[in-house]
Amino acid sequence: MTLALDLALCALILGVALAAVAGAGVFRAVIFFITYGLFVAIGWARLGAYDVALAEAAIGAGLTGVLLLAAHGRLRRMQADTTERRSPTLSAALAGGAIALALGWAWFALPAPQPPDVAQALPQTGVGNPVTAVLLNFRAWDTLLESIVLLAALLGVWMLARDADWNAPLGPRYHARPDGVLAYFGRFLPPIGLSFGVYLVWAGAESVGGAFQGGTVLAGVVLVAMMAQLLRPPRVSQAMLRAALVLGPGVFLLSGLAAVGLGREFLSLSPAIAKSAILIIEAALTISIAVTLALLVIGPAEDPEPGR
Amino acid sequence: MIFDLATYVLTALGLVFFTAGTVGLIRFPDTFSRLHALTKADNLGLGFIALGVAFQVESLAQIATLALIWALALLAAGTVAQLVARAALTTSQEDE
Amino acid sequence: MNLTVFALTGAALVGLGVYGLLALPHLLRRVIAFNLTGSGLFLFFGAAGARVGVLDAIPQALIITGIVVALSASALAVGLVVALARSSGKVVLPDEDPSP
Amino acid sequence: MTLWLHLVALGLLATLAGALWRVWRGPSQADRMMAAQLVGTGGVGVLIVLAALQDWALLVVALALALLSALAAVGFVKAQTPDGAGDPEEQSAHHGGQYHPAARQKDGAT
Amino acid sequence: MTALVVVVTLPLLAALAVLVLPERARVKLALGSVALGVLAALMLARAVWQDGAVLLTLGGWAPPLGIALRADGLAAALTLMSALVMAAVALAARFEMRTRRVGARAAFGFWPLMLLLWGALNAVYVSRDLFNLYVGIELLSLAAVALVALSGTAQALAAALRYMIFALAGSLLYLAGVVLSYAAHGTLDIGLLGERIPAHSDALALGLMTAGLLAKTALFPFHVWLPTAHAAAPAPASALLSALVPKASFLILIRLWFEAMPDLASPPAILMLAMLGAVAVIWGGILALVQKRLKLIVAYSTVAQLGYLFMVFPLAGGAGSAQPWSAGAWTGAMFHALSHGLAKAAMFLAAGICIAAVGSDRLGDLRGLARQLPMTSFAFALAAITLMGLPPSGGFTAKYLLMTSSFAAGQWPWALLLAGGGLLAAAYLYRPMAALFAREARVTARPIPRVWQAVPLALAALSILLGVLSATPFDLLQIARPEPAAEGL
Repeated sequence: MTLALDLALCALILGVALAAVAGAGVFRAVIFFITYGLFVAIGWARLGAYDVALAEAAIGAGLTGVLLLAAHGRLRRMQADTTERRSPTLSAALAGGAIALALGWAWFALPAPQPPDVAQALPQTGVGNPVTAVLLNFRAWDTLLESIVLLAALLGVWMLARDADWNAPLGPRYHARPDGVLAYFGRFLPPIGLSFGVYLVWAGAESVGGAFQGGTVLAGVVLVAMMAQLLRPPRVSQAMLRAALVLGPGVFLLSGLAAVGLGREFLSLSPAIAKSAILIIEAALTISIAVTLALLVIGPAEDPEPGR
Repeated sequence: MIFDLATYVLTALGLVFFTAGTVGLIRFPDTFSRLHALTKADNLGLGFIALGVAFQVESLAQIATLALIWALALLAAGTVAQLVARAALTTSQEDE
Repeated sequence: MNLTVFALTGAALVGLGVYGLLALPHLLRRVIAFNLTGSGLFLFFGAAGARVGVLDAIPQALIITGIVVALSASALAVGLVVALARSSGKVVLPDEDPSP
Repeated sequence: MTLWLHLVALGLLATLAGALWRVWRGPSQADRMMAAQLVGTGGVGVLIVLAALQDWALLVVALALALLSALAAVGFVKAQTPDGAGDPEEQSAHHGGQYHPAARQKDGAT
Repeated sequence: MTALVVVVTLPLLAALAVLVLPERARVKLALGSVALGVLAALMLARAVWQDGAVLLTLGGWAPPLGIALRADGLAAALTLMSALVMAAVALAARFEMRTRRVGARAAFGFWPLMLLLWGALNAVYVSRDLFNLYVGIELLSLAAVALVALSGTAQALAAALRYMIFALAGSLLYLAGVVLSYAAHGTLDIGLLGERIPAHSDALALGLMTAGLLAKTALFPFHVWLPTAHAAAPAPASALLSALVPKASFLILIRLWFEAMPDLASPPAILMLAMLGAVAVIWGGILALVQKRLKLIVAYSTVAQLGYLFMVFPLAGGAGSAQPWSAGAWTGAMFHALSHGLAKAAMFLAAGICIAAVGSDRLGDLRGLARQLPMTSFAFALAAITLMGLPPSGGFTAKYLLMTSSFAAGQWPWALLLAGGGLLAAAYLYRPMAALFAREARVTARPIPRVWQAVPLALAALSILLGVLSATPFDLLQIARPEPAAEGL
């Protein structure tokens, strides 16, 4: 029975992906990609990777979807030229087929080694969720670099503003009818989203959740609030904004260096304080991730009416 | 035992509503009637599924979460349906 | 058996994504194809990590990191596509080779 | 009970496949988006059922999905308005609550 | 150990600080951090010199659970070279990336992006973990793409997008190999992978990772993105992109083929890599020969020069690794990476000065510029000497080492390639030099501050000095050099 369920799920995943790649029309591809994220999240749930399912649901089905929808809308309004050049379809199909076959073959050829024993070292990490332990303790350097990757992407997106728009607020000038359902939704959702996001960060230490998932939910809240015109889009020059962006990576880096100052290894957390240290780092990271992700989605500074 | 029975009945009902919604989505002739049929059906469907599953929970917090999920889905679906209908009204067109 | 289903789905997704990345001219669709490839790879990784019974925590953490990195890259790529369309009016890459 | 819940999940997935047909078929963007919305709701349903089957922690995933799929739909609505940042209600208010053919223009080209 | 921590964290901290501190502190802070960075790199090199490779297990968790950093001689040398290039670029950017010249947007963005790029480079140089390397090269690629797009023109955006597509495809291929490695061996650590029990999937994993890294290193036939991208960026950014960025992915290739999976370096695979390198040398040279813009000539020369690096595979890899000539070949290739980095950065910074002086980099517009910009033209000439591989430059030492090993190995075609590539470099670099040193002066150049002019000269001089004082870097590169593969015999 579980096999039937998994087969059906995988068939849906593949079908939706095929539709996103092969179907005509960009909008259709975008919508199929959004549903794709949803099915993959269910797939992760089936695999028992609940933290990944959460990340995929929040990012794959949520934020990436908004990002692509907004971009599609902009391209449509620009009436951009999509005249297609002939593409090397056959060689692309061969490359794709070859890599799929190679990976499929590898699956049956892979030995099954014993993975590193996370459970044994878990008591010294200060957290009960092994995924959080890996992210914030065992492989903290990855997570630190990753939070900086987000920042680099945001800087890159900011650099795409026109010079004349540089001092304008970021993203589109969202507006909504003050007594309309959108504004109502925008007022109703943030309290729930905010508490849920904070819950995810706090709960992530012991069960499903974590800074990235919580940060993504909070980014969604920020986006809804902006779209409902409850939150003004910031400008690049705002000091508070920049402080929020660097807070997480900064706290993470400095706490790692503090360990060096105390004569321990870089990024090490002594078991006695690990739990509180991780919560502080995660709280700071969550703020930065939420702000960075929301700003990544709304895009660079733009002046809707240039020349005014 | 009686709880299990409730789960069977309620989830089955939920499934029926979801199916009805999908059939409406496929069969109804125009965007607005599809929209209309859809929002009713999937909200009820999700509600029955959540209610059915609620008879299996281990703690009150889980019931609260289920209720929250349903409330959120209701609110989101209502808002979105209204907005999409408006958007379709003002900009409705064959796409691509 | 169930894991094999997921792993092979992942492999097929990677193939599909690579095809899309190479063959689709519309740049937004290439971004989608990139995301499909990445997530197929992660699915394969997840299935491989689950072979020891419960899912190994290290692949899960790596996949979460990978998802966030893929989102960052997608956001920058989408931004570039929109900026290119704004300044050149095109959503496909111009034929290359700059005038020498 | 386990068997039944599996069947429910399978049934839900089957109805979602039906909704996907509408995403494929369209014809309008609103049709596709609403069908995707149904897929989202159904996905939340599947996760709730899986929560009962596997682990109650999955309810958190269902909640996140419910929260963020609404976001995608709001993003869609925004992108549909003429300046990509408006509110359909506001728009119709501008036009006296009436359907206004002028807003129809230049949307055919995607 | 402290030096290693400073080397990896300082650029990142500086990038964060540049973002929060007010505008007037920005350049000062960047310059200060670069100066500190050179100092830290020197300290690291000294530590490696005195006590051998510096090892750091992050968080106190040894692999396979945690991530290890390790600075061997090669990593220390690359770190130092990068710090020097960064210092030069920062000094030049102080003049070139002013708000008055490039606008507030680019003047703001350049500094944090430069520092992030630097942080990514250092992280990649010393990381021993395949997935951590993935995150590192993603950071590197995103910062590099953003730098390419910095000027905001349609051309720059198209070049950035093309670069981005190659970089993304490369990352995915690399990641696929990483996934297979972990799935087969339960570890991501390069050292532990070196001691693994071989699995059937290893060849596929190595192949995927190599293909991805070749796309990022812009080896022929994946070079098509490089010239437009490097030419579209502002000159200080081009210097970073051309001199340093490809070295990071090349270093990962070295780690894979010499340390993680040396047993898989079969003769056909090695020959394939070397042949691609050889084609790159010839094809890049020919394309550089027909360009009319200075920056494009320099960019195509990068395509050609990167090809030499791959001579390391036939001469020091696989079965050759246990041979007496392998040390020379390996060191020669690494010498080439170092001297090319210094010389190429000098060339791009010189090109930036030319553009600032006459507003164009078409060769026809640069005629006779040597009279007005003698220091810059001389810097270009010195850098050209290194790229041609003439004595006494670092490029000469590199080619000498590679050539003697190819004779010792009896693989004379590579020696022929080295000589031919040198002649080709002389030919394509002759044209800009002939223009610069032409008798008639066509245009009047805007005055350029002497400090700015001195920057590329200093870098070019360093690339020559690398050859004159080659003994110390030679010995540094030998420290903790990958052991010959036992099975290669």
